[in-house]
Amino acid sequence: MDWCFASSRGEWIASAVMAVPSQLGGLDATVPLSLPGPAILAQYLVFAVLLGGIYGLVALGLTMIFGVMDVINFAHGALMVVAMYALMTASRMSGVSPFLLIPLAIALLFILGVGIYRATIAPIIDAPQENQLIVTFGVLLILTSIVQILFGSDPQKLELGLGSFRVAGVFVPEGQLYALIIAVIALAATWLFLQRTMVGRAIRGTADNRDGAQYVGIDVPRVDMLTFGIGAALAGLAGAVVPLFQSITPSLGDQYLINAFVVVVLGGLGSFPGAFVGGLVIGFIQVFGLAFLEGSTYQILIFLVFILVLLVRPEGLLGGASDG
Amino acid sequence: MQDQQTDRFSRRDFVKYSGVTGVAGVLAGCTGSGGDDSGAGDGGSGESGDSDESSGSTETESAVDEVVIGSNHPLSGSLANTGVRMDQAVQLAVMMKNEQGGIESLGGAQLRTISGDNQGEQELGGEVAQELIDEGANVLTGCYSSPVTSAATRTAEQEGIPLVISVSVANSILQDTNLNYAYRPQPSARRMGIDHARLLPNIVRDAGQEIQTAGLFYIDISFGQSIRDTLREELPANDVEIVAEEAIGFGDTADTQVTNFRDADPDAVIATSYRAETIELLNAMDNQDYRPPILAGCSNAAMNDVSALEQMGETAEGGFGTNFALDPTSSRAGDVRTRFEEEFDSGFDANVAMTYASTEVIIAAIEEAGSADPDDINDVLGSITVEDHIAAMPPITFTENGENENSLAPLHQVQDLRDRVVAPEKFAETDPSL
Amino acid sequence: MSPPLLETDELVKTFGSLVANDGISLAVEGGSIHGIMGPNGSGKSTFFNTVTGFYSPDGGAVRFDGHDVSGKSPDEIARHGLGRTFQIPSPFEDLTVRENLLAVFTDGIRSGLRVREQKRQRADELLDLLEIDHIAHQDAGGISGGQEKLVELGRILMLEPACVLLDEPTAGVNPSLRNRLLDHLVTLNDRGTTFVIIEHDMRVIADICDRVSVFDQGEIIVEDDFESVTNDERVRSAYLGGSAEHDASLETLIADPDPATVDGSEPGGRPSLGDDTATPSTGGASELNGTADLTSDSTPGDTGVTAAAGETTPDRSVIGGGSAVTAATRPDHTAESWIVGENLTSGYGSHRVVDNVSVKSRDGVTCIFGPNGSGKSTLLKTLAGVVPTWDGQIQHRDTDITGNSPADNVSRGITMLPQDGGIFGNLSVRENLLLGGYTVADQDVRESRLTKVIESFPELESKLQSRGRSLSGGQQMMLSYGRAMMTGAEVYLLDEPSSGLAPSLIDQVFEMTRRLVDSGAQVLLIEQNVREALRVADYVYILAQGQVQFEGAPGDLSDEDDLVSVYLGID
Amino acid sequence: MGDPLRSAVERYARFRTQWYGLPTLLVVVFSFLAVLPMLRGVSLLGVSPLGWLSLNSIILTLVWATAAQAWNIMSGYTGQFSFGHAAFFGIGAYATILLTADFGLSPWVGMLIGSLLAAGYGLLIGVLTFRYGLEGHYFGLATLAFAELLRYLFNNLAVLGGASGFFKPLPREYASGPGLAAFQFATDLPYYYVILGFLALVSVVSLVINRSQLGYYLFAIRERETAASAVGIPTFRYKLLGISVSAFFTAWPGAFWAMYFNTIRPDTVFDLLVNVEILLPAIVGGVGTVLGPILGSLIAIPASEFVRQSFEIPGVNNAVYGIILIAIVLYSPRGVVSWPSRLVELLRTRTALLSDDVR
Repeated sequence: MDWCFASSRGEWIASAVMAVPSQLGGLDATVPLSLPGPAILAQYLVFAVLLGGIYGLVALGLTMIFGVMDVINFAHGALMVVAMYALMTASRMSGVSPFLLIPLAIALLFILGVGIYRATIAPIIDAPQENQLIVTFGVLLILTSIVQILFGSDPQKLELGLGSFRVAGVFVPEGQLYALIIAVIALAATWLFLQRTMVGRAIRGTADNRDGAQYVGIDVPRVDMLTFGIGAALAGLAGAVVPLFQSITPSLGDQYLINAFVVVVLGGLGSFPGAFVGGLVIGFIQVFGLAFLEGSTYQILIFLVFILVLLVRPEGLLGGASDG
Repeated sequence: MQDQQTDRFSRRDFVKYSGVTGVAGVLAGCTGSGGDDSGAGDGGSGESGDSDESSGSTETESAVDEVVIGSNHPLSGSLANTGVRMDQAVQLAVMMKNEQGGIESLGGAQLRTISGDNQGEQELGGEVAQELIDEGANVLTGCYSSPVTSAATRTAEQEGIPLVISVSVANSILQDTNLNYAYRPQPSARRMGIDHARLLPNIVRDAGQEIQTAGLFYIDISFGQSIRDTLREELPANDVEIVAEEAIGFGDTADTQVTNFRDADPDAVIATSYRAETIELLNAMDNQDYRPPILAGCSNAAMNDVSALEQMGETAEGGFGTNFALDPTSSRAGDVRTRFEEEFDSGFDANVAMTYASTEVIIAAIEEAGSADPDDINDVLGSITVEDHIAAMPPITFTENGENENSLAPLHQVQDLRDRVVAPEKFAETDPSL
Repeated sequence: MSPPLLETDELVKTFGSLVANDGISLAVEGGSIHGIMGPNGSGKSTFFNTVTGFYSPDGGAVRFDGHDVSGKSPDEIARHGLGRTFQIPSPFEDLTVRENLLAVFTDGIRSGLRVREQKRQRADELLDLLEIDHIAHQDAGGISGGQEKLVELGRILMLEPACVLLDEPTAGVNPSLRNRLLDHLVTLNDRGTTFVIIEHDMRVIADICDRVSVFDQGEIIVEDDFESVTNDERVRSAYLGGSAEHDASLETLIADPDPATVDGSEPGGRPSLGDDTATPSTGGASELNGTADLTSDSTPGDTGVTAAAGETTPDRSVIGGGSAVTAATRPDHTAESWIVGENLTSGYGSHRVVDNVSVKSRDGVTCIFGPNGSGKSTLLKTLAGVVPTWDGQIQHRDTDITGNSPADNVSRGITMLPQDGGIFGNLSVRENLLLGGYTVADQDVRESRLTKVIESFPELESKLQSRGRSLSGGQQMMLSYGRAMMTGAEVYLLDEPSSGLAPSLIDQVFEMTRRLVDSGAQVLLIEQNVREALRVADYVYILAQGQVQFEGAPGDLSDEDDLVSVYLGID
Repeated sequence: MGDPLRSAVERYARFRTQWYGLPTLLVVVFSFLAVLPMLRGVSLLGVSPLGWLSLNSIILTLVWATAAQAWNIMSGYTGQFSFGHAAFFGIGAYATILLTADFGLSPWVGMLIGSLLAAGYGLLIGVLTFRYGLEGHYFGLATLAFAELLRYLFNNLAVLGGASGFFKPLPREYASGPGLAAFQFATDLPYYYVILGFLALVSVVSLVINRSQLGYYLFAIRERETAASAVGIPTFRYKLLGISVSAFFTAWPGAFWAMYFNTIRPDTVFDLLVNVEILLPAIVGGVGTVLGPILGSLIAIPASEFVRQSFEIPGVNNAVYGIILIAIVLYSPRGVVSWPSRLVELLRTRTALLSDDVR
């Protein structure tokens, strides 16, 4: 797409929709808008990056399934929740550090993902998209209910005794930092897997050209199954790092899910680096929106940006870089 | 307790699977309500009840042997953790009354609880109320989440069954409506804000400390916003300026909000949120090595809940909270708390205490009415004064619109990771430490 | 003389670097039937799409009935009275045939809820006229391909258009239905409707067209009446393949092996590429070396072929050399057939596309010819397992593989090259090639094959890290060949590998095909470039309407006119 | 044994193809719905088979049936899958209650204005998304974003009630008392018939569109948009019409919701799940059909209710509901309305097999 064209259209929409937040600003009378000091700004920046990284990690599995199979996995958040509670329970029962149990959560979720694929997605992979959406929604209901019944809805916290680092007056919470590091490692590992292994290439090939894939002998249904499994495993990884910095509830997955949708579309369907770019965009909007806008107004901004990107660049910020 | 539950479910299952509407329960309800308007909303119950004569006749004869309280709480869904304990509070109050010999004025009639799960869904508020009424509830209590409570009041009003709200803070449930069958012993959101804005500055200033500025931390839903709105009015009226307002959504962390507080540096941070968000707030404060001179919660159940306090740890120590609470000066209240913790092995927090107190109001009304007839009970509720209850508030008595005239949200302080009432003096169990 | 009804002026349409329409100026007289011919990929359909507003032109203008309609939306243009049909029929499947006609936007913006009586009458008339009234109440999703064409024609006629552009209206239509359809067109034309028709079937053009334009590579190369056009050699070259000498008879093409280049490679055993365990240095590899030899043996003229399109003389010797290899094996038709399809029937949805066809692969190249829509691609896809077999049996080396998945078949050594090449556009060339060896478990085998494929296609070597879609059309075709070779198949099913390629590249395609044969594989090849294909063909099937019309050695098609008549449908 | 069944089914199949087939079925369904509240009390041999259905739950069934019916006009007929109809539902609810509470307008007027506002918002969404050629998942996600946008807008604007939303005003504040004019009733039964009336109206609209010139245009767009524009249908304009009409009627059940329950909030009427609840009956019943949304709702919601009442463990009902949902979508992707025709197929093939055996 011609960029000039896109951006001029974008400006037009931007000017049309920006009328709304400026009115909101008018109501924002209680908190005067003054720029805080550099230390505070740096603090915001750190939080934005940390939050963005985690959002990126949360979106990885979703974008993978979306990109390869063209399925919107509504159960993504619920899969995260399963991993959170699995990790918590395993850690409490065994007394082993939760960091060491993360692979366990990933493996469990991979198996769960493969099971879900075989039971629900495989039979209707060629059906209309809305049917797949409803089916994953059904899975969401089932998983969330089971977790709720087993663990109750009390918020639970993993007692890790993690604190924070202080660097030049800026606090870096350990939990989030580790989560971010794990996220980056996960990104790198998944990226390497997809780039450097035959299976990874097969997955990318299938995402690129499902027809072409079968002509070179790629068993497409098998790749789908694997993709769903890996997508679920990535949800598991994301879920497993959340208890490092946050108290968990069975409904926590829903909160992450909506953000993950936004991130996936912002970054571009199926694009891994895009997921992190999208995550960072949302992280920045959320942190700075909370800092300078009233209430949860920043959410409005997130959805405006989301709609804007959908309209002028539906392939996402990093997706489908065209050569034209 | 366990037996009772099994019994309850098995009877209900029979209802479900056989398809017989209401069976015995309906008849109990019919007789109880004098049969005047119970048929209005439900064409089926009468006929099917008639067809089941054996159970019907026994129930009719023994109607005064038993009074049924319907407990309508979220037993599943995201509010279930509190909802289940609130339901247990109702059961405990009933259990203890029965142990003392039942309703005296009815010749020792036993009380029975039937429970319904509204899942915290507005659609189910009225539905579950109706089911409970159909199953024979003579009086109702519930429902925690305000839209659910609101839906339940409608059904209660239609069916002419009194509803004594256990916990539900939204002002408008009673204040914007014209209900004849709904009562709320607990302070409304507005009442809590007013009490908090008055009691907190007073106690701080009495101790010779300053409180000129405050930052509000609230969950950005109805509950948080309505307390925020009251505090916006009432804090300045008590010479406290609001210098920061920070919202939090479900499932968010509170890092940015705490940075904002650090930046604004208020004398007090007042949190109005659920347990998870309050834990996030204190966690973020720990992470940023920040603790406001005064930390307070307004209508914040986390500040009254032992397990939550333990999760929050030292940062919570010394924090203040305004919420309905157990009367620390009453030894009976202490007994109830101990009994509850033994019986159900879970925390007796403010919501649970308030539910217990509401059930006490119901029991007192039944006792005073000497009748299981909902209208009789309702008449009594309109004029009752309940002095003997476990909540830290003066005698409960209702105004025209069903609000408790003397509702009070006392101020308590976290000391040794337990919540202790420190104001007003009448209920104070200990002195504040500042 | 009245101005033309439809006129394009230097119309240009590009897709990225591909110029699909390069300044097309065409005038269609009102009341005429104008034919458009041209090989696949010559820009005919793009022209239709640009004229009717589905693509916005990158230059030039379209005038219709005195108005400039360039840049208008398709529905506006349709309402102006310029209708069109699609090459692939697109009925509204969930509507009945009659409802398909009623869904046409006839009443302008005023059209409300009620379907007007006039409109119903017109629909019924058209159903009658086109003789599809008996299926009026069937869902359009369940009718035959020919009926779909009629429905689509009827649908557009509902608009009472002044001019209709028909995109291959008779492709895939059985002869009796086709004749009826043509009769209808003539009748309608007599009543005043102007038609522009894209058609491969020369008989259609001959029978009904007043004027014919021939497209090649996005340009009009000839425009005249049918007689003159068919006698124009440029048309023959464009149509049957550009590299053949004008006066070379088929006999010379087929039976003129040049023994000089026969280098002794003997196809027959399973080729080394298909043998996962074979090490590159063993005897099996010599066949591949044979390929390499052939490349190295080739005279400087060889590069000339690649570079200079249409230069006929140097080109022939090489192609001749290629066919010589296969020609040496030609008499031996008793050799084993590795893949055998017996009485195959298959299709899509309720459409029967392949109807009781039996084919076999043979040593060398087995060509499948046939007009568009005759079921060639579907037949190959059925053999490959991509399209499920409804009836009949497929065997590979005496093993029943009916119902196998495409992946199973690739593992067995049966590889298909889809028409578009099927490459992975977002993956690098190297990755494309590596994925070709996906079914090869041993990494060493895969790597050594990769080396050989790159040797065979030196042009790809510098592009190994580029994305597949950044390659030129010819390079993409090389890539898909290379990728197919990576599977190490012994049977290759090639679906029009030359389609959409510039003539200069078509030679390469045949060279690549020949290399596959040289490596010992059996090849089933679908081709539009009949002349070219016949040079490499060892056996020929001709398909029409989903059935085999002819099968035999290419020598049996000794006369070009015979071939043309069967292939192009001139009686 | 198969024969009488088969001939009955065949007769039904023939009946369905007649022009009066669908209207007749609709009349049957609505007659059933009209007496449903009474049927709940009918007992056979001491057992009342529908006794477990509460009035409240069948009211909700019809609320979602109406919303699904309206959703279907756009997503089912023009094929543009919306995942954000909660926006229109919420606008209907808010306009009705806000105009009544703050301006003393009749709720009916409020509902009408709300419907127009919803249609306007639908038009805005349509103009933006269709102009930019969004389709499939992208269109669905865009509509979701437009709905979520409203949720947070209402949540953050005090003039729109903030997170606390609005309380239904008392009937005497704007009317003479409860009754049809006030859109408020003392008991539930009148509410039932009001929402039944809404459903009937929207169904008639849907049926009329389904059978009309307009319907053909919409279906043509759904089936193949390029071909539709090739036969002159201004697809952009008709997609806009589809979304506006659909939005207009989706506001009705929203308005009803507001007047039936006491209170509305952003997180009750704009909730993510509302989007699902709106489209679910149509998917269960059969997308793009007039009967589908009604039948789907009549199955999905009472099933959920039955499950809720039948299980002892709180919360299990959601899991079971999820299983039912998956089962229906997996085994009947064209919805419940396709069951009779599938039965026909089944019987035909069975008979064919049988006769083969005989031979």
